[in-house]
Amino acid sequence: MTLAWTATEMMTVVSARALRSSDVCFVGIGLPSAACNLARLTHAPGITLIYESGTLATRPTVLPLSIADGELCETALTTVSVPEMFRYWLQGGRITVGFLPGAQIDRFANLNTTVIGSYDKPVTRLPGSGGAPEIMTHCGEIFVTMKQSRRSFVDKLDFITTFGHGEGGDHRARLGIRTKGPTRLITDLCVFEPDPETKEMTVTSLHPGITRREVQDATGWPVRFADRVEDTAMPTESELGTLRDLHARTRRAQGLAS
Amino acid sequence: MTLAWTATEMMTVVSARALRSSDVCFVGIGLPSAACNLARLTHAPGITLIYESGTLATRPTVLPLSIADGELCETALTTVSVPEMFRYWLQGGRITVGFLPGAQIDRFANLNTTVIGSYDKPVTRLPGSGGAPEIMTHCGEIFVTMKQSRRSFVDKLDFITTFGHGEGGDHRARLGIRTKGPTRLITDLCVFEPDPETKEMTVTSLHPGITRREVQDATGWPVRFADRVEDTAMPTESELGTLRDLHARTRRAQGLAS
Amino acid sequence: MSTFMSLGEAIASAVHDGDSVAIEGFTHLIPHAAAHEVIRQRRRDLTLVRMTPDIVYDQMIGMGCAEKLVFSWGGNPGVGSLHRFRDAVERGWPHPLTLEEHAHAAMANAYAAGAAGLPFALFRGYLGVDLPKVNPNIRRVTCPFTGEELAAVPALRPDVAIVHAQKADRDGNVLIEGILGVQKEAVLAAKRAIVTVEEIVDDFGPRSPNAVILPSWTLTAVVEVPGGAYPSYAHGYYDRDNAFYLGWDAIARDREAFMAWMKANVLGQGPEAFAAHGRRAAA
Amino acid sequence: MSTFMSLGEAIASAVHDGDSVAIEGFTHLIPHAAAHEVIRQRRRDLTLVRMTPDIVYDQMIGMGCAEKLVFSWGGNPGVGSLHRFRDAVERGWPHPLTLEEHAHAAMANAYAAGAAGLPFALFRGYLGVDLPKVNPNIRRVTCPFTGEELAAVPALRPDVAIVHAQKADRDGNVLIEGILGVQKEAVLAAKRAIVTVEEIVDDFGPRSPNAVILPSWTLTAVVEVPGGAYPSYAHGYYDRDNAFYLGWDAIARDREAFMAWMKANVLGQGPEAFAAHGRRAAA
Repeated sequence: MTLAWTATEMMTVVSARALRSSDVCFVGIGLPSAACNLARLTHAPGITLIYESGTLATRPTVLPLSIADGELCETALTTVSVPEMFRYWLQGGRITVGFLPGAQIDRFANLNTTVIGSYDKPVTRLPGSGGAPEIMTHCGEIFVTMKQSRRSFVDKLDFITTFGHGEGGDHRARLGIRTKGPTRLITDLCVFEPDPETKEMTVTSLHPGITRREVQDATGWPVRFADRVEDTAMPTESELGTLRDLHARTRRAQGLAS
Repeated sequence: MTLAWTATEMMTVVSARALRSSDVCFVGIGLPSAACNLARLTHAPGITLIYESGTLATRPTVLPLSIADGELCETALTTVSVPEMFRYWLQGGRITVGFLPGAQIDRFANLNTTVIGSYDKPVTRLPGSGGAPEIMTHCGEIFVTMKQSRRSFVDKLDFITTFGHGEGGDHRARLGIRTKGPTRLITDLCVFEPDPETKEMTVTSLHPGITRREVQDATGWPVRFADRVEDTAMPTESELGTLRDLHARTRRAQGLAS
Repeated sequence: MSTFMSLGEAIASAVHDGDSVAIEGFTHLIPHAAAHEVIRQRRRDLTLVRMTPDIVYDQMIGMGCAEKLVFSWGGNPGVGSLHRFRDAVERGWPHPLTLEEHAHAAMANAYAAGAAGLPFALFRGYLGVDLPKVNPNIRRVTCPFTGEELAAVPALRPDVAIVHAQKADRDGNVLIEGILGVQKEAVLAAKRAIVTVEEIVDDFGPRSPNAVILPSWTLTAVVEVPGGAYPSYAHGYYDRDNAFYLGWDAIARDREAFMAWMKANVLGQGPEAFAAHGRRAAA
Repeated sequence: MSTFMSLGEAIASAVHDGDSVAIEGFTHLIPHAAAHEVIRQRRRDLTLVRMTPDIVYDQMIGMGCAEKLVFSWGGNPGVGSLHRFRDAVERGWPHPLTLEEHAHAAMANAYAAGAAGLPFALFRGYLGVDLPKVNPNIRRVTCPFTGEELAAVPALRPDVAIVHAQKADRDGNVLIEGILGVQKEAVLAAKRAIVTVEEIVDDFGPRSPNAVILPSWTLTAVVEVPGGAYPSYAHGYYDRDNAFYLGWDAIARDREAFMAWMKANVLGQGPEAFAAHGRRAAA
């Protein structure tokens, strides 16, 4: 079988499908932004998109390059200050789902976006926390999207930037966190969901043509598979078409080759 | 000598004179509002007027009946929310002078606007604190305006709603308050200022035709007079004319008999 | 997600006996029509929350709706006392009223803390005053960096917030302009929120990119009630009826005059009576 | 009270070696022209404060202006790393950079606390993460009502804030529209504030009654610098030059390419070079 889509398109489509029209979504730049807008343009027309730059209920016609492109503000219901965004909207508990990426992730979906190596003498200095620690705490649930590799799916994080399920089990509850945390980890190979008890991220769906062995080879810990692993449905023509149109519009708007 | 002005006009004019064009003034309704706008229309055209309803740099053409009449918003530079007003503008230390009234005052210019009698079984329930406690703490200095009587100028307050100079001396500093507190108490009879050491309110100026005896008779504590007591200058024709025009405009705008 | 409904339905479904209810408005946009509907529906044992209880709370207290008042300044703005409030506090008529009393800074910060999902509000205040002696909900926290003691009050989290605004669009988003008070914070702090509006429009049209808008998904019910803020005012629609406020003093001073006025103007009326005041301003 | 002056005068009088400087902007309205003037005037040992250090801070770090960085996300938005920032942290070039690192929620609340005159900011956050282990300015306070432990960080009180906005009026008041970021809070939190604007107008004209305006008496200097936010953007004036951000990656990767670019485009230029980008948008 010939793959008629890229790994990134697969991740985007699967992410989009997880969203509901009733969701109020805290959108990050890049793949999450593409997924959220794909959902809005397909099965979830009523979805409310919020970017941390303060834009409430925005409906961009092209994807923003940055978290605060003019397009986001011009198509928003309104735009609030960043302190208000973090206080009244995020911490206030008004967001149902947030998207987060990571440079490193562990089996409990804790994330590192701070340093590779030691904090004081890093091999690679990454951008840092941004909004992630509190997005993870305050959104109703979190979808994490990352491409899999042994470099990024690690047994132990170099730095816990963002607390997912911690050490697993009831760790979130013990810290007084009442939201669900990471409920899906969507990769280029498969979908993980937390085990109901241990909270270890467990493969529940394999993308078309992907084997368990390929998932394990790209993961730095012994991967757990659910008792029943689904086959991820292939991207539909409509999903791929809408997504590609969105990217083409975006490239044209940015003055880049289409 | 025939008094060509009312006691309220005298208080208003004296209050207005105490304001500078560079002041940023937190304005209360009633006499303070009249005084601040009189100052703006006479010697202090650059004065910045702020009402606790959120109106910044407002220039009403008529006096508001309430703290949030439409006129205040329509003539303001902009209008912010009440939480922002109390946080960024008042507590933020951006106001140079505030006006406060009281139902009762003591010799250290502490104020009561809560109850006459006991708190649990009041003889008279007054409106309460409003913004006064924090206005008194956060403005650079405070002018108190009240008509004098033994009922209101009392030896001991029934309730300390608003802390002026407390028990006097360095009491404000001991509580960590860095602003000056009440620097003038302007009444229908005279002007009090705090003694530099004890902070007891001390008469520094007598209004035209008023005797020390009259001041003492209207005060519930033994009044201290400064070593040198000035004669308050009479209201000028210009001051009275401007003030009366302002009140006449206000009455016409409210649909009341001029 | 907000739902358009009648005022009667909105109050019946969202306001229950014993609820804490914040009917807010800082002189501007006070939801008189909605408060009258609460009175007509005979709600009891309410905890009324408001920075500046004025005529509508005087009416609700006088009609026996309130068991408790959480407030920071209770008066008829620019006029004087609230006589029904005083009668309840001073003489227990129609029944005693429990007070939880604050200063404005505390209430404003407490609403903001509620909107922000925090358990308490932090501010510099209540120094040297007596209110902390009679209100156990005023406490202190110490700054972990400077050692300074600051004031703390619990976040306000009313069961219901009721506010009035200028416009809703067809999706149930609400635009509010002018003197904003603590309305946005009250709505975001409350479990349920009812907004009455002057008019429902297809689209808000050209506006500031930073317009103050309450998105539909923060609201429980949106009700079109033209004139619903009268005798307070709606910026861009109608002015404050200052004469009404001056006249209220005499009505509220006397229990019988008050009851007669309430019968004639509230119990025997509906929200449509406000429409006469809801004219659109020329500007 | 703000004073109109040239950019050179404003920076010379308000920004001193060793100051803490917040040059803010959340992708929108980033004061590139003002930052370049700070570089040209060879300021040293600055503590740079910003939620989202991007290209201008990369430039200032690379040119040796900064001794310390207080930040919560350092990257080229939508593109990738800040190579000058990484070079300073990973290899100490041109000299080591001290970091005080936070999350966005902490920085946003810390600016708001600074604007509000509070010694610290309170929020629910930093749960279960490693940042408190490397930043002693992250502490805990206990809610005196519920016992919940909340995060506390010191208020931000920079010596100078520098922001860019759309318009100033003749009195030196400044109007800012669109994505607001933390600019208002940064200005109100700072001891001194410089604002560059696209244009000075006689009067702001018709506007929302709740327009976001920084009154003149909160500002130290107002400077007209058309295009001064380029390659970021000014809502209503010009768009973001995304291609510049993409192109910066290659320039900043290489120390020599970086230095050559800075000589040609910053050291050898003045603020007037930005005017070409400052066209008024058709809308």
